[in-house]
Amino acid sequence: MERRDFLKAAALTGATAALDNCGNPEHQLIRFIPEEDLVPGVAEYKPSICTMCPAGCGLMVRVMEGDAEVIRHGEPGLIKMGLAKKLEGNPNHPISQGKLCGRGQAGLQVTYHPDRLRHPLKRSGPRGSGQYQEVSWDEAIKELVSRLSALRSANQPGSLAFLTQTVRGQRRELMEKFLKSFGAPPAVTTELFDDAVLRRANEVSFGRPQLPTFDLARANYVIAFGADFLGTWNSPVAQSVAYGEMRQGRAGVRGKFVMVEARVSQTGASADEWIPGRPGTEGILALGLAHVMIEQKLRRAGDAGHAGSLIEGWSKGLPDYAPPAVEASTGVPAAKIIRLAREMAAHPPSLAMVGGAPLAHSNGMFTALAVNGLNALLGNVGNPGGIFFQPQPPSGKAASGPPTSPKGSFSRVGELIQQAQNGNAPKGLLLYGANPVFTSPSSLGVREALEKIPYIASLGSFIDETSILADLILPDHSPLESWLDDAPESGAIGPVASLSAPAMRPLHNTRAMPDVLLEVAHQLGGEVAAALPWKSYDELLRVTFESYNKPQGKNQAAKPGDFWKTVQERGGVWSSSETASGALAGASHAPAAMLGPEFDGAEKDFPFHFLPYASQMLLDGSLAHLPWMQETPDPISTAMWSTWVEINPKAADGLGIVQGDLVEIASRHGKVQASALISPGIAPDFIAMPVGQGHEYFTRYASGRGANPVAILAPVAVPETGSLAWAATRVKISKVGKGKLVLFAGGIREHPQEGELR
Amino acid sequence: MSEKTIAQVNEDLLRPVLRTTRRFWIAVLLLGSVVAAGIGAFGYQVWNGIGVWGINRPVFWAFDITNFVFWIGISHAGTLISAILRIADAGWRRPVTRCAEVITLFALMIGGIFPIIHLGRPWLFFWMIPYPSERQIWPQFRSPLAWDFFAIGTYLTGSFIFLAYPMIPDFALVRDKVTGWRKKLYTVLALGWRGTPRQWHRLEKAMHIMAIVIIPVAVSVHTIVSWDFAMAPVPMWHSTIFGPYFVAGAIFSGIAGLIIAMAFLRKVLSLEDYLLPVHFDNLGKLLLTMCLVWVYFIFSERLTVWYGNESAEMAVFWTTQRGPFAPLFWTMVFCNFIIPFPLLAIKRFRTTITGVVIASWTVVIGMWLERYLIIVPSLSHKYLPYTYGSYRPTWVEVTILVASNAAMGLLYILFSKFVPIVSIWELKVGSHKPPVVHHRLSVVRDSSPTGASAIDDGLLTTDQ
Amino acid sequence: MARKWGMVVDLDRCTGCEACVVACRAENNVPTVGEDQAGRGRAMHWIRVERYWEGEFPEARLKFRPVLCQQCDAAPCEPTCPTYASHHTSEGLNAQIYNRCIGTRYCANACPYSVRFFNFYNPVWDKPFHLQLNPDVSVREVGVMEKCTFCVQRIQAAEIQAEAEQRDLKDGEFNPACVQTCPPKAMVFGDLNDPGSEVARLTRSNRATQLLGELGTRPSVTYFEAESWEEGEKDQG
Amino acid sequence: MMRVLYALYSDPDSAQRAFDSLRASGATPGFDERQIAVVSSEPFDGYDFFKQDHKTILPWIAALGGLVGGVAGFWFAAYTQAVYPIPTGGMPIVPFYADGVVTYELTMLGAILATLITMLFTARLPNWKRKLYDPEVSDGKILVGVFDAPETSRAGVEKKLIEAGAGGVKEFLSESR
Repeated sequence: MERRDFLKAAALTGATAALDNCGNPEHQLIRFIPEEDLVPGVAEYKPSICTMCPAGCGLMVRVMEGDAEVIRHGEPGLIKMGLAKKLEGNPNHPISQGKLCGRGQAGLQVTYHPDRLRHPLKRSGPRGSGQYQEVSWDEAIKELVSRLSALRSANQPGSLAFLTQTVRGQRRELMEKFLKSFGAPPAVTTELFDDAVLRRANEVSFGRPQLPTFDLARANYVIAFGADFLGTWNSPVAQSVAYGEMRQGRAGVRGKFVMVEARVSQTGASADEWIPGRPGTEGILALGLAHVMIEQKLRRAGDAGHAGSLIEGWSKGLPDYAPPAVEASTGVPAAKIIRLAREMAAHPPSLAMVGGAPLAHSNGMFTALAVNGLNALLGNVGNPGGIFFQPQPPSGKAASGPPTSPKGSFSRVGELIQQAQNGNAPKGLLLYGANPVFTSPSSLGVREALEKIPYIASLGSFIDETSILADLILPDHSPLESWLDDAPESGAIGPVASLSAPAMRPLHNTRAMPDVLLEVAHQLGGEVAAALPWKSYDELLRVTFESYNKPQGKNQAAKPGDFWKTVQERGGVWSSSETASGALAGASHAPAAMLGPEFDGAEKDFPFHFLPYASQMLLDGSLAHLPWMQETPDPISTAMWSTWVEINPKAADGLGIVQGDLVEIASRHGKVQASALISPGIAPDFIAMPVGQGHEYFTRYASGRGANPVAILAPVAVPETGSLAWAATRVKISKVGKGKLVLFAGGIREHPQEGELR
Repeated sequence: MSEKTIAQVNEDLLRPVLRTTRRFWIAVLLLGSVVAAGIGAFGYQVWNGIGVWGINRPVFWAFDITNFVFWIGISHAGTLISAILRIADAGWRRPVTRCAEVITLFALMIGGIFPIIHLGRPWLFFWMIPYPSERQIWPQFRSPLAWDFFAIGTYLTGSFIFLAYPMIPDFALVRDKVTGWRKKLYTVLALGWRGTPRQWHRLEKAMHIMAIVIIPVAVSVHTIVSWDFAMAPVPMWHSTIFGPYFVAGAIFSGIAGLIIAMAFLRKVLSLEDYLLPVHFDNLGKLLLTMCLVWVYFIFSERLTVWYGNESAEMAVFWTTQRGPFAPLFWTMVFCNFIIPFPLLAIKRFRTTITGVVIASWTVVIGMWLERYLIIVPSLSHKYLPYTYGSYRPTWVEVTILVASNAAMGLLYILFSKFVPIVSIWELKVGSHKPPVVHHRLSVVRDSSPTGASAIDDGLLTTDQ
Repeated sequence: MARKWGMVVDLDRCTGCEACVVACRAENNVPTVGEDQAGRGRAMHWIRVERYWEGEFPEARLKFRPVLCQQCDAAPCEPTCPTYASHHTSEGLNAQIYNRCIGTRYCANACPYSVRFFNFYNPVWDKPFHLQLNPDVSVREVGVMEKCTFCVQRIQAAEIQAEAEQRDLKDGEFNPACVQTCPPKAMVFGDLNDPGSEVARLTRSNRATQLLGELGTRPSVTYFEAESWEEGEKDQG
Repeated sequence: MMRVLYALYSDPDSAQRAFDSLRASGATPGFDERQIAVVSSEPFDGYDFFKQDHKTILPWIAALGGLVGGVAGFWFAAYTQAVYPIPTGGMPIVPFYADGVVTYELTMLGAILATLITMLFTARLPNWKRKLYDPEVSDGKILVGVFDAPETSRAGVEKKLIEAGAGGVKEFLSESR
């Protein structure tokens, strides 16, 4: 076989060499025999799964034939292969419904990224120097195995830590099985904007530790407390599709959308009514609305069902939350509160959402529970136009389902750091796409802590602030090159289990993370090998998905082979049944009295609230390495390739700051610099900055660009979950010089007045 | 004022042609190197792409088209003025016409280059030219750029011929005065001119017709240049006043250019006896008129926009009045009116050559700014405020602008090296007393020693 | 009757998420120019989401409007091109023939919507980004103007397919990349000359408005302005 | 070869005198007015001796040239548009006003070129043959002479030329008139 290939290759080489020698390096390369038969110019569409954010949209990948430079038999050459050309929404998939956001489409650039790691690497220079040398896969895996077995034989399997990006479904399962059988603690998902608080609250309120699915399409009145549900929060594509229906999808009905936040977000921009409230008082406002509804008999407490028990004194009509009191603490006029409550009650089904900043305060749990209570009072839980909890796929109870660590990732990372500082750092660390160095406040000293760990191996595809510390790198396939499965947490009403075969062959000498784990397990032998008996990841997937093959209603179960085939063609299995929501067990648990937020920093020294927010294009910075994302203008600021600081015109005047000035934002824990952007859409006592830029090492496109607001955040946690309270920091701002804004837009007013020319 | 014999005249006016000074070589060297720098800058632009300019979206035109309009404007000095003066048979024109017409020729050449070098792919400029290509695609005759091609082509041809006609007898003169290679050269250039009545009659008739034809052509050329803007739905471009506005501006800057050139020649070629203060005085009066005409036009343009108060146009309007372009705008007003007006209106200043020349310099600068202010503010403030932009030139654009001026000087110097810069025979015509008996005019004047009237008849007397 | 392609954009659905912008870039090989060039105002987005502020805090409101080539009937860009690079197709598109373009940039000046984009330099794709290029769309070289084509390559493909199968095109059978990906379904594309098509139906609606229609450009893109929520009572007290 | 007898005069009036006396003698057998040749370094409009060959149809030819140019111009624009009509989205294929510009410019060009060609042709330019000329002309002298005056009248001619105020009479062999 090898030999035949070689001969053919040789023959072709001669031909090509003779044909074209026009200086173009590609023409000097030998041509390999195509490994797949493709019709040139004809596009093939293959289902896949979007991994750019945790929403888990279903993709259709447009694959066409093209020439790629690859390495075969250790020799570089050209090969005709199927190449992913475009990502589109999978029309059958219940979450994306044929649609896809910009971030999802930029997923294509992950596969073709010039700085993607192309082969296993072993550190050759000092740690953090980024000096690596290429090693073979056998070598690399052998090394990792020896390290792990050393841990095991030293009887410290427990000191193996695993930090990962959000991973669900069978890959998660595999990870956990691996760690469990090895004797290590479960993997820690490190997300800056983790929704642990809301998951915990939903567990408390409804017995479902997961993010809800919102049935916007059938809602007539929507009030969102800080939830950027059209932009970056929860399942944006599914929510946007539903939003479109809410607005114009139903003849004669146009749902109203009210947004409560301190800075006009991309979502807030679409609101009919935009209400700035004091930070961290959203829960109080929600209960204020509930108060009015009960008091004015717009809804009977009874309607709230068991949720009525959520809040003490519910039956007493929430006496503490009378409009004047609520106005006092939230700053929202009592009259407005009354009107909103009436409107909500008058236009069922009405729906309340909470997410983002309101939950990133010391009182986040209170806020979440309060809004849950409001939803319950509105009687929309599990009902059309309300909130649903998407059933999770049956199998793998152990680790599958929503990645609800009992605690938020922040505190878990915190623990690691604690251990490190107490001198008993983990002996080994596995990294998979997690970048805690970038997504944690610098005052936490994550990097310093990680440096104390003697051995770090990364399974990721890129070198970033965290993986630059790795001693060994075993680069993963890109998602489009891998077998994938996913169990979306929310976005659909029925259960969804997505599956995708590789859409294209690997471009580089990489290996899928699950296969690496299986190989390592195999070589480790013993319990680990026993716990992970599969030869390859797709074998595991097949076993799992065949188990879903049950008679659905009247139609019989399919033949195993056929089922496996159809699942791959459709991109997963799902049912459209809405009754799947399951019973809501609610424990009686409530915040006692009105609970306000606490902030880090005294108001007189740090007059501004600091609001970091997920960048529309770069999210928490994990997409900053994609030129398409860097050059797509932010919807609000229209900025590209850079960081900006949003500040209210009046506040700016007071400080003598004008558009484009370089300003310094200082908290008790550090300072960052970026260019000022004067924006009418932010409260005068707020400073907002997008997260995403400010990478130290993250490919040629993101490195050394902009500033990272997370760095200066106060390391305070939401007590109940230990998630980072990233909205609880106070800052001061000062002008330091002339900055540079890279904006796509010129004017900001549609009809500029004489005063505001440009 | 000295009276001169024909021999002296020949001697004076042929000197620059026959004798080459060191100053000449230095000037050619300096200007030449600047022009070379400009060509280098253009090469740099072609090699790297036009991105080396400061242009952007939405300001797709800036220095390039400003220079184009500016130079086409300058070109309106010569031919148009001299044609009008010829038709009016203003005697004082005689020493002036040729150096005026030369300006036209060279300004047109330089101006005409800019639409080519401003292209994204300059090597394909010939696609604008109507020729039967194998693609069988003709230019888009609806496009003002195609109109430009025809207008400038016609004007260039016309002004060259108009300039060349009266050069023939002077070439004959040089032919008789020189020897060696020059003899051969000028024998050819003279086309075998002898000066029989037949030849004189045809020549004068042809020049008369040309003078009549070239005036509407000149007017049409700058009108069409203005239509490059007026045809596009861009705020403050899409205006009917642009035609006359541009023509007036062109003549305005043209006369200024002519005055500067004349002052230059007067000094360098020591033509003090031929280019007299009275010429500058008269041209100064013309400049004054055009100055007022220009003020009238810019005022009515601004007034109609401001009164109409259409939002998109007002955005542009305010950028120039108070916004980012205000400094340039008011500088322009200073250069085009506030400084030159008193200099030209007050006789004491106007009759000093320096006064007129200073006024001319400010006008030339002001008119360049005017073209810039027509193009950039409008483009940077089109209808949708989201697309507002701004513009900064790069060294490449500046170099090319400077080089274009150097090119003008260089061509001018070289021309005056090969051709008598004052039309000698026309000068003589002005000199000889018309026959008493056969005189057609009612007035018969003796040559009075000085003053404007002297220019008419008695600049010099033939020795008898 | 020849087809006439048109689009309706419902601003009440548009959330300004810019999925269309990325989709267009991916479909049409629109290059990224990098920070420096973007800073000089040379970023290319065949479709862009314009955002306009209204009022001041706390009444500050924001509105989005996706703007792409309006494919005007009376297109100012067309007659200005001396080489016919910018011309009108029989199906009502303002086509740009890249290899006829000599880069006068006049069309871009004449376009009131500023939706024409110029290649100030040769586009670069750091290898292996070049593998993501769509083979159905040509890559433009330096000095050439480019613009939204309503994804003419998709139009062609669909028409050829329909012809091969000897059938008429079905309404909504295919869509430009921006329309296809738009999550809130704010855009509708189709044949305006087919009275039964959804786009034709919507264009007849009383919500229909045109962008800068007063300039007489006769655009093929129709906008539905965002609606406001009627039955809101006034705050009492 | 034609033999020319000529003299040089330094002012138009004496040239006029010479011309008149020659013309007077023209009545006597020997030669007629058309054989009298004049060459000068500047035009002397108004003098009789300068009146010869004054008539010309140059203006009419210019007008004709303009007409031809205009028609050609319009045809050029209109035909290229009409022969391969490119869709204009409802605009006219042959736009009258727009084509007017090209028509106008080519009209003018036609007139200019027609004038040039006719001028050169009728003024017999260019022509580098050896023809009646004297370099002194360029110093302001006016040449008056007679082509092929019969030997019989030679003495008379010379006398007349001298009387008119010439320094002397010269002879010149010209290839043609």
